Amino acid sequence: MSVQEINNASVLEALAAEFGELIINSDEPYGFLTIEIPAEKNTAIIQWLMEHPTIKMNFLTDLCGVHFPDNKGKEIGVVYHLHSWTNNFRMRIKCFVAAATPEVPTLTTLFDAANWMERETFDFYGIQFVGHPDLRRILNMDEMDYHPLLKQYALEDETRDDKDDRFFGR
Amino acid sequence: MVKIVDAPEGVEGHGFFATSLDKVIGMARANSLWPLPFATSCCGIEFMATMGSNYDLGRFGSERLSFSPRQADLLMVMGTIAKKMGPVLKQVYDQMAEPKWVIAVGACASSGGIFDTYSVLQGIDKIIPVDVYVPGCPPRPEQIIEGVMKIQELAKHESLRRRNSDEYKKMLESYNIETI
Amino acid sequence: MSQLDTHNHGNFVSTETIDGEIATLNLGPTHPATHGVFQNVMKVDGERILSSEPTIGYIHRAFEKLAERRPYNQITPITDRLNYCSSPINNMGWHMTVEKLAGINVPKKVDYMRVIIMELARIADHLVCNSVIGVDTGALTGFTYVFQEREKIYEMFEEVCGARLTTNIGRIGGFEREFSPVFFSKLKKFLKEFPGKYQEFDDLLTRNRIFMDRVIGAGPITPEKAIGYGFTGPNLRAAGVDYDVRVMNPYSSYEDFDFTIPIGKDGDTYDRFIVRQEEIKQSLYIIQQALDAMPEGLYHADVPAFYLPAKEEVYSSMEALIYHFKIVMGETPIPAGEVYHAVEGANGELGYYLISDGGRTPYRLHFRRPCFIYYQAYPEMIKGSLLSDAILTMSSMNVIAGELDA
Amino acid sequence: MDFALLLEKSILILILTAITLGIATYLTYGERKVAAFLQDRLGPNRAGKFGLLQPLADAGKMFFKEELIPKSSEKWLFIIGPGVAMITACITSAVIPWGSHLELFGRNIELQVADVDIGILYIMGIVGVGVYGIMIGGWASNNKYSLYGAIRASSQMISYELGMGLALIAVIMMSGSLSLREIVDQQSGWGGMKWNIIYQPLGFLIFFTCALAECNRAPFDLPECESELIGGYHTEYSSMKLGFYLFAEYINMFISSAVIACVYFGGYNFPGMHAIESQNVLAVLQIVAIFMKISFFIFTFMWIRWTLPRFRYDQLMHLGWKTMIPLAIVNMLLTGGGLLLFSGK
Repeated sequence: MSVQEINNASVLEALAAEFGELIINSDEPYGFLTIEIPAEKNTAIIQWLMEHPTIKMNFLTDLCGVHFPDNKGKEIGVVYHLHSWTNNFRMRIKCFVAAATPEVPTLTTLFDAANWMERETFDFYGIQFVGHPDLRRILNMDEMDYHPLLKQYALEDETRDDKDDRFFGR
Repeated sequence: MVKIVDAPEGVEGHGFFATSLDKVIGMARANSLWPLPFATSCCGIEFMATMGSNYDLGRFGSERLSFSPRQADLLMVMGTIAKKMGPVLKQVYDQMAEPKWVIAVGACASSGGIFDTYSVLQGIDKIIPVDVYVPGCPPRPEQIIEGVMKIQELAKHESLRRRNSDEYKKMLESYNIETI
Repeated sequence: MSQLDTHNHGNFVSTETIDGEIATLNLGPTHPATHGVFQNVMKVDGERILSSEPTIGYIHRAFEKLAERRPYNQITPITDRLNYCSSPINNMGWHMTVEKLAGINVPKKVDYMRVIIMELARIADHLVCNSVIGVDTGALTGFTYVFQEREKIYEMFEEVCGARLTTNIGRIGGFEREFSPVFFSKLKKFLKEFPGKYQEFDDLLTRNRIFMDRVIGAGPITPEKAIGYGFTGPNLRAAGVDYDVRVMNPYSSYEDFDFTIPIGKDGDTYDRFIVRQEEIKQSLYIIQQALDAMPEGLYHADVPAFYLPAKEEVYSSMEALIYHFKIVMGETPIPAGEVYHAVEGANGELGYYLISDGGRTPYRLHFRRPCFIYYQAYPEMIKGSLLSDAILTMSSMNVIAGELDA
Repeated sequence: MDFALLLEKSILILILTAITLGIATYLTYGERKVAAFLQDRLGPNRAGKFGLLQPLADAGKMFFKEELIPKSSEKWLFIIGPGVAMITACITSAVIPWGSHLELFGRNIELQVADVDIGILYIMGIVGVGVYGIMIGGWASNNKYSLYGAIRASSQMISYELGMGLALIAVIMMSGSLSLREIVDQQSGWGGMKWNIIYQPLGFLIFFTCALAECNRAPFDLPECESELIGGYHTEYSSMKLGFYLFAEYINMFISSAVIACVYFGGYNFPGMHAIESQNVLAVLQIVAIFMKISFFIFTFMWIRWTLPRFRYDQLMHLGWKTMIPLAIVNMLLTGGGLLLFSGK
């Protein structure tokens, strides 16, 4: 399917025509096209967007994790920001997985840049990127036994003994 | 006005001047502190400004940076030390030759600063002994220079035997630093 | 790791190889050339690098977790410490992100004021990077020349906000006060004198035969690779791709200004150096334009719920007191929603991805840190080059530890 | 053995050693001040007036600094390294003529420790040994960075010694003697202005460049190379052993300047020297003259160091083998041709 003019509606239309039910929902917060897709299809959809003759999402701007503990069955999410330089068109793609099995296919096959971004996301949220060549912690110490950005973990340094927590509700 | 080092106290007479070795060497050390800049973040940039022409740490005889810890007298820890970095810092301290002094430049090195987080060491004095703390986030170059001058005062008045004393060894042992 | 090396791995020849000609060299975290803290474990054959394995995270400070605990106004100081060589850009990027989320429209004057400050910060950042390339080639003198000029930029920042390096400049909705006449006189003096002074540095290095021999061809990257690795900013432009957020997605009225995007050809260290040199000149040009066309008006948006009222009003008016209290306590009415805003940081596209649930703090704030993303190309860029080239490549990529490790 | 001669030479050696050490000490101060001057700074100014006590402070500190000998190092070689560097640096000055002679106590006191016939060869030989100090020290440290420094130092020294020697051969062809005093005396013509630089500008450039490389001075400071190798060969050295290495570098600089002054710039000859009748006054003025020349070259050394970036290792080798040596050979041929044409030797 060819797309004449690139805007939120036309891209969404093209996606819906190609993938149909796989586009779980879509939104345009502040004019920024955002779609949600199933985690296991992310590589396929992003590859299609990348290789599409007119959409050409050639640049992976950002990749990060996000945690919604109350969203049962879809606690952990991965958010991709893509950018098409030829059309100057940005879009956001989200996929959610359950906290018990946080497995998402890797994007390293499409973008070299995804390598460290995925490692960082793994480090922070414990998301297993299936097929990642070298999924290790990147920022934290290798000895660390939890994924610190998950909402249930405290921000503060636990070893500090000079603070009186009583007055701060900590 | 430039402050010039005064002659140490001593016995003066016709054609001779006697003073104790301690004082002379103390003054020599004070005026020849070669820093090892352990610059990790923002304070490191202010340190670069301190080395620059406008502030010129070289006036104090400290412009010769020695990146090899063997040759350094003054470990300047500038910036946040994460827990991952802690062992590295300790080893660098360990490798320095006595006498050695440590400045914790900036809030992060002194106490963890605003980064009261799981990954940041809450002050380098948890792992190595610190002589002078410089507050600020980051401190201005003038403050860094004042920190160095405080170290000069310490160096000037330190006894030659201090580093062999039992108290000193005990202090190092309390940080789990091996003494010879 | 140099200094740390000797205790543990004293033997020069790695045991893994049979012919014993390949050594493992540990560069960092406290090696002088790493300038911040990252470690590179390199396999070297003589001085030629066969492979390298970077380790980062030595000053990981948990910015993103920290941001989830702080009210919006209090996040500005955290952004200072991302790329601390050009803090104002980070500050204003953050302010613009929140303004986008809260739907605040700032007056044109604020845009122009921001442009002046941001371009000054860009100059300051590029000055550090380029002078440090000089230092790493062994020419220390240029560094001291450049830092004298940088001090002048610091003085201007001090005039605006009182701080030198980690500026915490401006507020959500504008600036806390009008630029003072002293600032303008300093800025005008700077615009007049800086090109001449900078020429001294330029003369010292740019066409220096030894310098050119050292940096031409060191650490090259092709445009395709660079885009794949997520390069942005001067490093990408050095590879010949004219991507610039200021032009692609103009923010803060950048569309009003006339400037060219300098690009390189080979993506090597010399191109990166030259692109930065040229960007400094373009920034000066932008500042001049902003200064000449500075619109009349208020220096902040009229949004009492976000913008801290003047102290005199707090003492005399009820509403101001309430707003002051609410803002200081972090009770600003932020709508729920998610927003991505990117600015052209000194190192490339600096993005803020903010998810708000309407609470007093962001639900999630992710920084797109250009250094972090492009530094992963480093092993590939230095593969097969000499040790000296690797060090120059590192300094010319301008990897700032604060931004790298967040 | 003439006792007076022995005494005379001993005193000369003592004075010379003292002066060499003193100069090397104050060269560190000079370097810092020159650097400060070039960089718009003040430089050391707290230790004593104008910071004049700075070198003493450095020395005092170094003497009382802890000696560290890494466990993994080769202990004896580690200790010998700086000693070799220091000794070779100190003994080079023996053949340099500082002036013609003094007439004291009815004796002619030569202002040179030893006027050996092969003065230049002696210098080249000792300089060749000098590299062992660096090599041994770098290897014995058992640190990769030190080893890199040592390897770089040795290959650099070997390459540039060739260029240096070939450049000198042209001078020797002209003078027909290897004795430094002979070479200096031959330059006393034209009222003290018949300096070899007039005949050997190319040779001088080659020699000067090679001297920079031999002293490990920027732009050839690859063995130390702070931004790559931390301290290079002396990374593991602390206290006075490091002091020896740094000292040796400055002494070498002083001696190289002296050799350049002697070989190309007329040594102690100065314009108008023939008009002075009193031999003692002449000798003193000659000493002043040669030291002025030396100071100028030392300043040039420092000037270059604080101006130019350094080479890369392979570029250094290219420069040495592909530029310096061929140029030196061309220079030699030109000199030979010139000698054939003009002096008919």
